[in-house]
Amino acid sequence: MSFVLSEEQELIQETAREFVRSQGSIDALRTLRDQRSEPGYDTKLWREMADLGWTGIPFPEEYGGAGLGHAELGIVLEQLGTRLVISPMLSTVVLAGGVILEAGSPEQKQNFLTRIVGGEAVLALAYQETPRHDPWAIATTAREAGGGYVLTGRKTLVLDGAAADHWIVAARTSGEPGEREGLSLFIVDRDTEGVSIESTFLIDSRSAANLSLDGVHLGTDRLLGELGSGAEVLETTFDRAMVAIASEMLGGIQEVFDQTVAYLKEREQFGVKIGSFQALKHRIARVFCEVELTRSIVTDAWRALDEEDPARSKIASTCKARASDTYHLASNESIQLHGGIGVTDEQDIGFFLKRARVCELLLGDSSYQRRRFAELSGY
Amino acid sequence: MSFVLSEEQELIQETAREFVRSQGSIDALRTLRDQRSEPGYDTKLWREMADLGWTGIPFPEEYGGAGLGHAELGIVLEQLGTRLVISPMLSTVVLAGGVILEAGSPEQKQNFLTRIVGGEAVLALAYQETPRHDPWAIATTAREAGGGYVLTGRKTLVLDGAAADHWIVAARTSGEPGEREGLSLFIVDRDTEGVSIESTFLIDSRSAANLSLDGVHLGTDRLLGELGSGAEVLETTFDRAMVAIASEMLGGIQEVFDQTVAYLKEREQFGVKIGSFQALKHRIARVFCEVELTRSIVTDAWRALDEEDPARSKIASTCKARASDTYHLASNESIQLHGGIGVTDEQDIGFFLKRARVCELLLGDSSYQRRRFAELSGY
Amino acid sequence: MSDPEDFRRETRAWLEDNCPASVRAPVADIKYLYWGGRRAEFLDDDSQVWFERMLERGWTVPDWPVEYGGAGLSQSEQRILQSEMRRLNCRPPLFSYGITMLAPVLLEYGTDEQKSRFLPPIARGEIRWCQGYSEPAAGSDLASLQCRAVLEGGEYLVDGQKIWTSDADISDWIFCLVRTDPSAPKHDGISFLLIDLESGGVSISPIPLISGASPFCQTFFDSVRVPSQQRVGPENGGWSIAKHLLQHERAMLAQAIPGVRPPKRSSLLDVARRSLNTPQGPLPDAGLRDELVQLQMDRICYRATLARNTAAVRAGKGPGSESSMFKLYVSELNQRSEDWRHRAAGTEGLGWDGEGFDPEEIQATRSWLYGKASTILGGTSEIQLNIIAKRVLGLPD
Amino acid sequence: MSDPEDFRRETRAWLEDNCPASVRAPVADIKYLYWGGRRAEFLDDDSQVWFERMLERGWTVPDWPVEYGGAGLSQSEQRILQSEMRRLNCRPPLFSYGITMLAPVLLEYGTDEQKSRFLPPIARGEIRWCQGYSEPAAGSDLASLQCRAVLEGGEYLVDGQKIWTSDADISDWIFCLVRTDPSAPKHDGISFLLIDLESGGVSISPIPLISGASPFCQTFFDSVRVPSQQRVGPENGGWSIAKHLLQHERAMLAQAIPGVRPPKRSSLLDVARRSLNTPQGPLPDAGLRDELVQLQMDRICYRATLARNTAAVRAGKGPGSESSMFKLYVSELNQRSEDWRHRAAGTEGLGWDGEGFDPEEIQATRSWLYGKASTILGGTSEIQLNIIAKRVLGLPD
Repeated sequence: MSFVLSEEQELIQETAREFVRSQGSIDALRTLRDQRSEPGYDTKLWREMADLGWTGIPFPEEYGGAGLGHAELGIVLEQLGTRLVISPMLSTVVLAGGVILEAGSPEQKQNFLTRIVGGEAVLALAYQETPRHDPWAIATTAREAGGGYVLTGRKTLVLDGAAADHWIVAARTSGEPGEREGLSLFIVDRDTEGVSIESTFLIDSRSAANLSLDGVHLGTDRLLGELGSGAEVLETTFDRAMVAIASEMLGGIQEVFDQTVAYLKEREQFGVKIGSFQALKHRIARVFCEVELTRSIVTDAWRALDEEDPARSKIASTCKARASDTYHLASNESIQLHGGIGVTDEQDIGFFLKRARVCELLLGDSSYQRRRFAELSGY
Repeated sequence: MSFVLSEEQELIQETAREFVRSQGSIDALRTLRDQRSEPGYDTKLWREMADLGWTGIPFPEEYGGAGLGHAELGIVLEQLGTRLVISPMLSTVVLAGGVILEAGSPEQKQNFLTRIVGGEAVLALAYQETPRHDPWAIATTAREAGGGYVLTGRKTLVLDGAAADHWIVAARTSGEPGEREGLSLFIVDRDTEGVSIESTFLIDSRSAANLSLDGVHLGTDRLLGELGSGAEVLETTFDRAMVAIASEMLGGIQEVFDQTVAYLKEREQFGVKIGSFQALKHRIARVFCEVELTRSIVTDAWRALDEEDPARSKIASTCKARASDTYHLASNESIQLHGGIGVTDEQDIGFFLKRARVCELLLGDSSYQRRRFAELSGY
Repeated sequence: MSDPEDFRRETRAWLEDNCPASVRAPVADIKYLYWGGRRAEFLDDDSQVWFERMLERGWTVPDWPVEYGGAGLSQSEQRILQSEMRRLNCRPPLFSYGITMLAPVLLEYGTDEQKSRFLPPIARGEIRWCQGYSEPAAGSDLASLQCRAVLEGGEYLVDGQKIWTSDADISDWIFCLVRTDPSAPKHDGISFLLIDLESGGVSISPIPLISGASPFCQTFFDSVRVPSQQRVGPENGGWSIAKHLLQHERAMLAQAIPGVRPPKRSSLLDVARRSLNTPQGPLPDAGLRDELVQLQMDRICYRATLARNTAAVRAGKGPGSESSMFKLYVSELNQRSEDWRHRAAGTEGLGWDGEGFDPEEIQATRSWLYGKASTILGGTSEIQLNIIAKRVLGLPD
Repeated sequence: MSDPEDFRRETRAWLEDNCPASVRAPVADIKYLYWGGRRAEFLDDDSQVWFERMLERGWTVPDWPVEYGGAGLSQSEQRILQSEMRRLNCRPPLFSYGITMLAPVLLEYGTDEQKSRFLPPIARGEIRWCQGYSEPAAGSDLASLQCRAVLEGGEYLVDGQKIWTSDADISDWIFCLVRTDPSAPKHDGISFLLIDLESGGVSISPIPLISGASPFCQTFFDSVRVPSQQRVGPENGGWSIAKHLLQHERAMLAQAIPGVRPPKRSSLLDVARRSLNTPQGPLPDAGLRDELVQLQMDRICYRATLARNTAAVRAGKGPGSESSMFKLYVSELNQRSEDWRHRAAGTEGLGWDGEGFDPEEIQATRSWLYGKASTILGGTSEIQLNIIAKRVLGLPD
């Protein structure tokens, strides 16, 4: 991957584009929102996505995966972003699957990755505890007891957490909230005693959960990776997930931008197309620049991850910050330039605006990313 | 003072406006720059300003002053700002005079304030030591010795420091650089042994100095105010000086803005006045809003100081931050909207741009002011 | 006319005797006031008692002539009544667009017959009115409206569509701008019609916004018959009425409505303190902290501008040009504040409805979304910038 | 044509033997290259030796025909020569607007006589050329230029004024756009003239900028006589030449000039570390820190955009629409960086000249001020935005 797609990548892109187009407009999302049926996504669609091999993109062939890179995953997510397709790709493939791929034992990989690839299991990563992303603020504890662990604590914004068959829970086996050290990861099955689920419905019409862990007993085989090494696993996974989310955002950004340009060419006021007003031209031209910069940094981040560029964490933060800011700008400018119709539910922009806000806050908004970038740069 | 000028204030404003207009364009400033004669300002003009009573505005009648308020001082400074008139008003009346008024003994006040009011002495406040405003970073020490003090250290950006008859030097009588406590103020005469002066010439064509104090012996009568109470005196003075600088800035802002609007109405390209281009209209209308907000907060800051509003420090920081940002915006937009001619020395804008930068950095730029505001607000 | 002090004393005494205690407190939203109309319901019994007592004195519309249901109060009496009501925190007994918007039009442009027919039911709260100005293709360019009214044998036949007709679904009549001469220059072919929403051919559908349900509706007219006596002002003379109304509307949007006080919300700082789990001391997120300062400073500067404007007006020297920026700046500042509040709240603000979220947070989220309309409705920010450039700065077209 | 590998070997050997060691290093500024002209001076003796040796081989303008002073190299030979010169870090022996701008015009539009007369002195560095396009009243709207040239008996009489004529005060001739038909539509009345600056009636004055002295001049023409043989292209056909030249100029502005490398400056972070007295660890000014990150992130995104563009061009799929933003974005980004650097430096950056300031800081200050021109010269940001809106986004006029 070096900015220009290979033939194979173009094929993946084309397949994803066709798939998304065949779903029609984002009315499917409107329906999901208005019906609010469990599990919060279209299981038939998810099945099709697995059949297309998307659930296996980043996983090795020995688990049924395609052994492809972050570029290929990003290409698919970008297309899904253009119509805001809801699926457990992020929760199951990118986050939970990423953690297992990074830290799982051979048995754990065999067991979970194979089922993820096959579209047979939905997994959710339960790490967040504070309203704003702050990964080391984890207070949930895992106390060693009786040849296993006892987990106690509370998790929030567990994406697809109500539908998940398994949760990966980050808990503290030592240290204090705020410390990077002392975190460990555990696999918790759905029906485990002591877990209670509060299903929540988000502004982007997606489902998440709050989990309460009240003295949950786990065997030692439920530990994922080395004891106390959770932070490194999470960091690696978060870098990848930030880029994955940014890829989805890029699709939404381009779509919102294109719709806005089209509207400027179509809408008349004062006897002329509103796109002929110079003040609006200059504003949308500024948005254009931001969209192009976003596309560049997302593509560069795919490269950086796939090449294991030593600067990949800084590039991932840059990518997430830029995508957040551009999605915010593009969706807000879109509403303003659409005028009254822009604030109606009938128009699609509101859905993009809401998704933009969720994506912005996931894994840290641009204020967080800038702080992280400065820390990674040593200043 | 409550936003609308009293008759007396209007008279002061009119006098100042006429005085500044009678100086003609800012060519006087161009001449001062190109000739670079000592003392760095026009002594005849300074004499006239004293004769008009401006050097005495904030000082009590017992020292020959007018006993007026910050509003009256601000009204004069605003007018001086419209033509960037160079004078020691800031160094002598606002900063050094302000410190003496706040902390001086009756004898010190009698001695120095009377001469300031009469236009007979120029004084400079030597407090800054670091490139960016950081008032408690003072490392200059004043050691008690032989019934007096010995000062050692280095000062930078001492406004009118090369021309001054006396310097007020802030030095540390206890504590470490960075601590608010332990600062004391001393009056140092021009020819005192151990002081060396490096005269510097700034981008705004004004003069400042670096001072080296190399074991400067002072008697106890040179202490200004209580030992160790320098920080409070400086803080009070800085609040007032921030508003005074902002008043001058307001004058410059309004002038730059008015010139830009006039140019938009006059300059033709593509067969029409460039002020008819909607993109430029919207930009200048945005600048208009900022100018109006700046005028409001400067006026409100006069009120806050004169009424000793408990929120005056926060208002002063708001005022300085807003004036800095607006001057930056207005002067940069002015250059861009003037096009090529805007970057020539022949146009006046460059002088305003340079003065804007100096004013911005004096006593803390908006980044500093925002931090201070947060601290004053307890968050 | 009675002595002002007598009037004040009597008014005060009457209000103290007659205004039920529960009505002496503001409501949280304008919708909880009593709006009247065919389907009106009172918030509670006290509101009804209060309305009926005030109605009896002509004090639902105290400055209107007695013949139309008012009390014929002079301006100074009206001000005394208002100040006495404020003193006791009395809510207005009746609030409606009929009173605030249509009545001034009727009083200025209506025939005697129209006034006698339409004003008393407004005063008595029997008919609830809504407005019909904008159309899907006529937003910022309102004068390009297309809703047609063709005069045929003493009746107009109205066809077309209106949008942003607030509360149309719970109103009885609508006052409308319609095109009566399509061949004339756009400002010269518009008339002002009063239409009963129960007429055949009218249909109304609410407009859900990105923030959820809203008071806005679309109103469709399909060959609706409207007697020509229901036209206010001359045929094709509706635009001057419209301009009058729009100015009035803008002034109203900037005013607080007596008797309404939105519930106190957490301050921006409180929101950040909660989501950053930092009950006191410096906020650990330097970016959020800096943005919060900027918002607070901007609000200080804006308030100082309002105060400067008020002082200038009081001193007979204003309003100055600064007043042209109020709508633009405050709508954008509020939008920025809402956006910051929502972002700072983090995941707390991500709930749409249902379990797991604090109702105040859900409300803040809706408010963030609803606020996106504030820079559009009542004249977009772009229109405001055009106005500043033209009227204040005098830049050429 | 010789075998490429032979040519490369021979070229390399010759360069190694003939390029003096001191010329194998970049200069700090374009002005230190050898520009030729009547008043030319060499930077040092080695530069002269190098120029004379290269001139002898026709390698001051290697791709020009031999008859005009070149070496007649093919494109591939030219590329080999360039790559071998880069390998040794050889500076170009001669650099001038005659070579980069006028010669392409003469080669395309000039008569044989014009080529024979004007090209060889350029190749030999005898005549230094400057350009004359803009006028005080013709900036963004260049085609509205007013400098008049009236044909009278085989000579043009030129009256008018040019601005931004870089280096006119040290040049010998100027190539100029002049108006030869004031009655025609503005693009159709322009001609392209070559004018000796020693002609009677020419006067030149340098333009001081807000950053101090500058290479820019104003050039005035007061009844200057110019033989009609010095018109390139047809009368009134100058606009197509102008467009050609401007595109060429924009492309050049975006390229690095071989042999020139500005001295290494302190990084933005170094500036902040110094002025905040924080040799390591977190910067204590959270506002500055946040702005620095934003600048660095913006540069990373911009570089990624350049790389994406290059990759697309290489793959035969570009340039994409992203290339339309380069000039706009990089000039603004550099301007923001310079501004930040200057502000972050605090009082260190407040010196104009003289004592008390580090020369690098004085330079940074001048650079900050000079950079204000970057969003104006070569097409203002506003013009770039118009271009994006029209050509890339296809928005209507």
